[in-house]
Amino acid sequence: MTGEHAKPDADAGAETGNSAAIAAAFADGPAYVPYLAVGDPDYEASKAYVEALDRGGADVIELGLPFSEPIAEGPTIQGALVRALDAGMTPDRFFEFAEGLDVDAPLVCMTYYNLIYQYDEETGPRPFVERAAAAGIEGLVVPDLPAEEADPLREACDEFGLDLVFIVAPTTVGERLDRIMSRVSGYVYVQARLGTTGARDDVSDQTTESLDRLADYDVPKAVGFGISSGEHAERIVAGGADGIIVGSALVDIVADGVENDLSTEAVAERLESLSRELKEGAERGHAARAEAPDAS
Amino acid sequence: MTGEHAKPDADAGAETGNSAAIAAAFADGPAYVPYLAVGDPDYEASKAYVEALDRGGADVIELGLPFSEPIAEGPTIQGALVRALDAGMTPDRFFEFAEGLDVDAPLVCMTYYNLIYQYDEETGPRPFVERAAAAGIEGLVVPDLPAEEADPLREACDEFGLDLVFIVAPTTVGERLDRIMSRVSGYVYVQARLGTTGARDDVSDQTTESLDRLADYDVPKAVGFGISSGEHAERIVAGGADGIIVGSALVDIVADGVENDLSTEAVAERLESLSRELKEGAERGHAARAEAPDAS
Amino acid sequence: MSESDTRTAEEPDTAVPSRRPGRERGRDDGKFGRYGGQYVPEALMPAIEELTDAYERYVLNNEDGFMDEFRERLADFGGRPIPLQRADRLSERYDREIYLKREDLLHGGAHKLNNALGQVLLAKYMGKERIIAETGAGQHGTATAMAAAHLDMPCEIYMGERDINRQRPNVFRMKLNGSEVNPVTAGRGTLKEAISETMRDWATTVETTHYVIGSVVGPHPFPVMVRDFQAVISEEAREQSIEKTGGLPTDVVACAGGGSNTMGSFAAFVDDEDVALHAVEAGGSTLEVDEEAGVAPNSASLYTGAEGVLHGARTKLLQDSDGQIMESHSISSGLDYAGVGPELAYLVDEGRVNPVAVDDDAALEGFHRLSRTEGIIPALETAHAFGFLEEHHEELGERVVVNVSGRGDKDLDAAIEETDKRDIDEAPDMSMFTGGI
Amino acid sequence: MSESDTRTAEEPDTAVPSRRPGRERGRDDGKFGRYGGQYVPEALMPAIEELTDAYERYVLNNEDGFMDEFRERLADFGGRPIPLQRADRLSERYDREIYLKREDLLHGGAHKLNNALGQVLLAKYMGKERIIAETGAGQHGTATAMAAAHLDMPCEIYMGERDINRQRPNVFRMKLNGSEVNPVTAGRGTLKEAISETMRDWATTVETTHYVIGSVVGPHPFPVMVRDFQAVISEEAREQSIEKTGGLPTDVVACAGGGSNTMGSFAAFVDDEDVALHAVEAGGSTLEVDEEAGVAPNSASLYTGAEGVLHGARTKLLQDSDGQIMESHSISSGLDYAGVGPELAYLVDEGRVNPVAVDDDAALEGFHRLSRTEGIIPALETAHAFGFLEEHHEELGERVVVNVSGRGDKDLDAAIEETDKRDIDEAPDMSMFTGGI
Ligand SMILES: Cc1ncc(COP(=O)(O)O)c(C=O)c1O
Ligand SMILES: Cc1ncc(COP(=O)(O)O)c(C=O)c1O
Repeated sequence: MTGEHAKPDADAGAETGNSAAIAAAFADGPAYVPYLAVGDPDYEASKAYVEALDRGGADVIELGLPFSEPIAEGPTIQGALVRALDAGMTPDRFFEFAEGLDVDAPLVCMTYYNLIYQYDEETGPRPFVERAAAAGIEGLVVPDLPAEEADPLREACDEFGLDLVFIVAPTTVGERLDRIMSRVSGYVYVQARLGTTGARDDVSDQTTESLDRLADYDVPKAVGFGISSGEHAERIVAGGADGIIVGSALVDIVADGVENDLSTEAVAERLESLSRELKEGAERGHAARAEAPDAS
Repeated sequence: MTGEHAKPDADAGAETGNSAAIAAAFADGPAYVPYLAVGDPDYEASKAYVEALDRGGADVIELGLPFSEPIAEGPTIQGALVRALDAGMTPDRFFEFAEGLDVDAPLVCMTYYNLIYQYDEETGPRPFVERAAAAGIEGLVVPDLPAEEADPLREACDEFGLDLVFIVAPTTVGERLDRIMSRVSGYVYVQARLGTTGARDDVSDQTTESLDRLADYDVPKAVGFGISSGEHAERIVAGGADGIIVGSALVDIVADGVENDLSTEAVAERLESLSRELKEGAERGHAARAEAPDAS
Repeated sequence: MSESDTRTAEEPDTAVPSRRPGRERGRDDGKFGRYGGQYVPEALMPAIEELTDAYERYVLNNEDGFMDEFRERLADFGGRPIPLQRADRLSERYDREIYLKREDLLHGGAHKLNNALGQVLLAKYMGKERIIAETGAGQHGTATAMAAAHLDMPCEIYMGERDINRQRPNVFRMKLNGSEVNPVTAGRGTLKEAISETMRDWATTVETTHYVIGSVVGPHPFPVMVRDFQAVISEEAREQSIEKTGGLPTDVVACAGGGSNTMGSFAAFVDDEDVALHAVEAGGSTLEVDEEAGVAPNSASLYTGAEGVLHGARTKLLQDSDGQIMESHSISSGLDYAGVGPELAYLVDEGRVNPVAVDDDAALEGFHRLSRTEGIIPALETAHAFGFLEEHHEELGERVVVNVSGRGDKDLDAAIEETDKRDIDEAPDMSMFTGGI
Repeated sequence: MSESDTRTAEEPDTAVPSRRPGRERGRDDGKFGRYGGQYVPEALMPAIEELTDAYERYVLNNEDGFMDEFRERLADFGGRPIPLQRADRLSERYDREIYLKREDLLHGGAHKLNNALGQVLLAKYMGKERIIAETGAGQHGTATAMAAAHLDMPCEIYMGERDINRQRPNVFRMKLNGSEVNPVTAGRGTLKEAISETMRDWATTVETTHYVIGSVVGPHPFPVMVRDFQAVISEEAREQSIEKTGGLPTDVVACAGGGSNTMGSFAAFVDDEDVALHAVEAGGSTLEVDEEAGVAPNSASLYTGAEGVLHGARTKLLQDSDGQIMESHSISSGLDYAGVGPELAYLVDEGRVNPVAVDDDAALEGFHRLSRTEGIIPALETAHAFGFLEEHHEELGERVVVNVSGRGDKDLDAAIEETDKRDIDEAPDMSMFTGGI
């Protein structure tokens, strides 16, 4: 392994990963990290939607590469992945998609391990990572890959300069937490609550506890699962998060567009506008935290 | 027991039962014994049919009192019994029917033991036999009553002067045959072949063997099961039978009348004519036997 | 011969088996007090005599190791021994120990195979080449078809045409096992007619054919023979009760149609006078009868029937005052028979067996209760025994054995249809099943 | 301490059990060579760790007498031991000894209860208050619902909406046993989606809920735990074979869907190197795949699949070249799964297990053959093993054990539909059943 992964008690602000762009995204102020399933509901519209996120202020964009058995997703994102698959999305098309995007934010690919593992004749994660790097992807999130099984992928990411983001659940403590945090880079995905993805509008106690538990690890903490409004984002960042990850609330807009047969432009506009709201919320939260006397 | 029942080696021609009329029916020449289900297809028509049998030359008439589970009958007679039951035939109506008949031939009631057993509040066969005697019935045939279970009925028959006819199958031999023949009176019903009732047109070897086996018992031997034509009757009597019992072939005519909606008169005429044919056949057979040098 | 003296001295302690007259009853003459006998057409008597002889030789005297082979096949093919299971939740509910004799686990899903396998094997020992049987709901038919396939015997099953249409899965199972299914169109096309029709076939084919009757009914030796084959239920249960609980049960409960599972469940306990025996009949919709139509809307022949002669035996029957057999009715087609085994009629008259009737509603509730609380879906026949338990448990002793005579997979359609008509607490939400599966 | 010296001297002879590494495989780390592992969302890891701990304590170390209670309940509620039956007519047909391990006689009608009962009991020992499970054809769902009713545990079963419509009798059985059945509308509404959905439920409810997975699949410790619960099949069969025949079988044959009856049938024989082990997969209509449509018209993941990660484990899968899981197909819905247990994948790579595929036609013929010649109507899953026997018996040794993993009552409709499409020698005349039962 060549990357310098998150270590407790490392100097705050030190580079925690391979991607300078991702590090930069978290460096100045809170990061807004939106997620969309690529190819939902089709290639062209999806491109417009992702670009709208960028215009709306995305600091990092998570691109979902659809897998047929997305065991970590709630019904909303599941539905998006099925739409994308039905519209013909494949790993190769995904990389083309990434290459063709006109966005500023660094891209992170979120997918399941089997697609990474199977990408080439030569099984193992390396070919996928190589291709991802070539397509301009700067990081990976793999929800079904536990730290224990991640070393081959970690190595490939280090070789090609990608970050490997891990998810930390409210129940992740002790040794397991160390094991994960010794392998994470770029940012850690803090799961706001137990369960799968899906938009909700309260802030969970579990989030605060998770952030407390992670305080000593030198890596940006992005909180996700269920964030749906600017206010919501504000409270989470005020609570100590370095960024917010938003998926289902955005996917809901895409789904609504499909259901009501809205124009690509109309949907893109709504995505951009919710993005702006979320980003501003996060910034308000950050400001509040800076003012608070006990902020670290 | 007061009757003198069939005994091997008793004097030929001695009285074998309680009914003088039945004895007489077999005394001069072969007896033609037709069977019909009483009440088939209804009370009035049935009456006309039975009287037609009488006109056709019946020496004894077997009247079937329908039981709901006629386990010894083939489909033809079963069908007749169901028709009669559906038209409301009961033991009491049966006795009325017998009382109202205008016939010369003595009447034998053929039914199943449960109807005999259940006839009155006081269970046991006596009340039924008493009522039968009052209605002019001179004998009973009970296909599901084996000799071993017959003593109470035998006693009642003796008390009221009825004959009790037993069926002997091709497979009835040795001790069983003795047991039956020590209880039979009137005539013995020689089952022409294995199986249940139903019209067929060949003569079975089993018949000849049965008649041989019975030769030493001093009781008229009436052969039944499957006799359907004059020629058939002739052969059976020529083979040594003292009488022929004909059921299904006659019931077929009734069934045909029902199916084709024929008039009671037309059906009665056919019954009378078949009866005549059967009776004449039997007489030809008898004559042939008298001429044959080895006839007993 | 001085040695034999020594042996004799020891014998009284060990060699004299406790006399069990209840187990012997009827074996010699087919009579149970006033009941039993052989009321069959003369043409069947030789077959009945041949069978009686074979029964004595093979079943009673284990000639040629018949009983050994029977028991071995019951074990290997049938799955015996069958457990006696403590029903934890019912025990709690009724505040006494409830044990279940799990005949539902026997191959085919009911106790019926004990008898069918015994008779088909006997037919083989007798040199018969063909098997016939009647069936109503199809349980005895499927058991016989299985046994016949297992023992490579051609088999024909008589079944009323109406029953064929109501029980198509069982018809299919019999055919899968290679049996012919002969529709009986005579009469009303149900079990009674099928029995009569099978007897007719037998009367023409006695030399080559054995008739496998489906319960402890019919002429001698069927009632004793079927009881002896089914007695394995209570032989096992008695031993298992002693082993598991240190003693005999206070009560044994079994449903009664023809009475084969009933007699099977009672046989080994008949001489244990402290063990109460409860025969649960189908009370149908009501115990009243419609004399006019010749219909009893129940099949409680022990409880309400009168003495009479049916299908070869004197026993208790449902009949009208003329002696015509009534059409019986029950929610469970396997209990839907107008007669009952003659030995049960006798034991009821003697006061040894307690006859009880449980109506359709209570049986259906029992069906749902056992399914939901114990994870065992019983046959609707069996469910009557659980209806009894619910209604009468307070009158029972502290340790009750209930025979689970069969499983309910065959009854799912009927359960849906009947549950739909009622409002049953323990039933699941039925909305998606209305109109059948 | 001089006594201990004496004891030590005797120990080598008696106290060292023969090492059976095959039985231990995977217990410590969930790895079978390259296969196995725990590829699950982080949120599930604590549950998986808790379960691993419980597995070690209760299953491996019999803490609180867990295994004793499990075995007792399997005996009393499930009906174990289950016979190993000599199949006389098949033995003659194939000119070798054919023995049948009769899991079809287990309560519920398939081997599935061994696992379901073990896991529901384990959940109780772990203090869980709720059970969830996925089901495809409904066999695992019904087994779990039965076990949950028996042990008084609230239970919810996830089932694809399409499967619900195809398997209504099983849905009804689950509901009769008091379980909720949750329709899964996501994706294509079949088993794969139901598994994913159950994992999602578990991810939100880990603290109170145990997920009873239905085969030797999923993340560690499921594959070893389910194998250990199902191993009772081969533990019994091995003993019974020695007892009945004086030796081990030459071959053991079992069908493979997820592989739980397969591993259960093989476990005790894995270290007996002379016993050949045959895992029979569903060859469907053809072994070719339609890459374009993402459909494999078979479910032969051992025979044709490639390494990949599905539902928490690395194993052999049916997938397209991108790694998307294919829709699998089989005449038997219980074999219709795109993955297989990781231990089987390992044993196949090692050459210890012989993977074979039997197509729909041969399986259906096997279904009819066993029904007709042995009086046992097998599940369509099981029928694949008999298709293998017909096609490959000449390559087998002199004593073959075939696991009859389940009975076919659940498959009557499918058997009619599929038989209608074909011309099968051993099938009965189907004319009256065309169009279903
Ligand atoms: C499960 C079950 N129990 C009971 C019966 C009633 O028969 P018997 O009284 O002879 O045991 C039947 C008959 O089909 C049955 O299937
Ligand atoms: C009878 C039967 N056999 C086999 C299987 C396949 O499952 P497994 O391979 O896990 O034993 C099933 C699954 O439902 C089944 O019902």
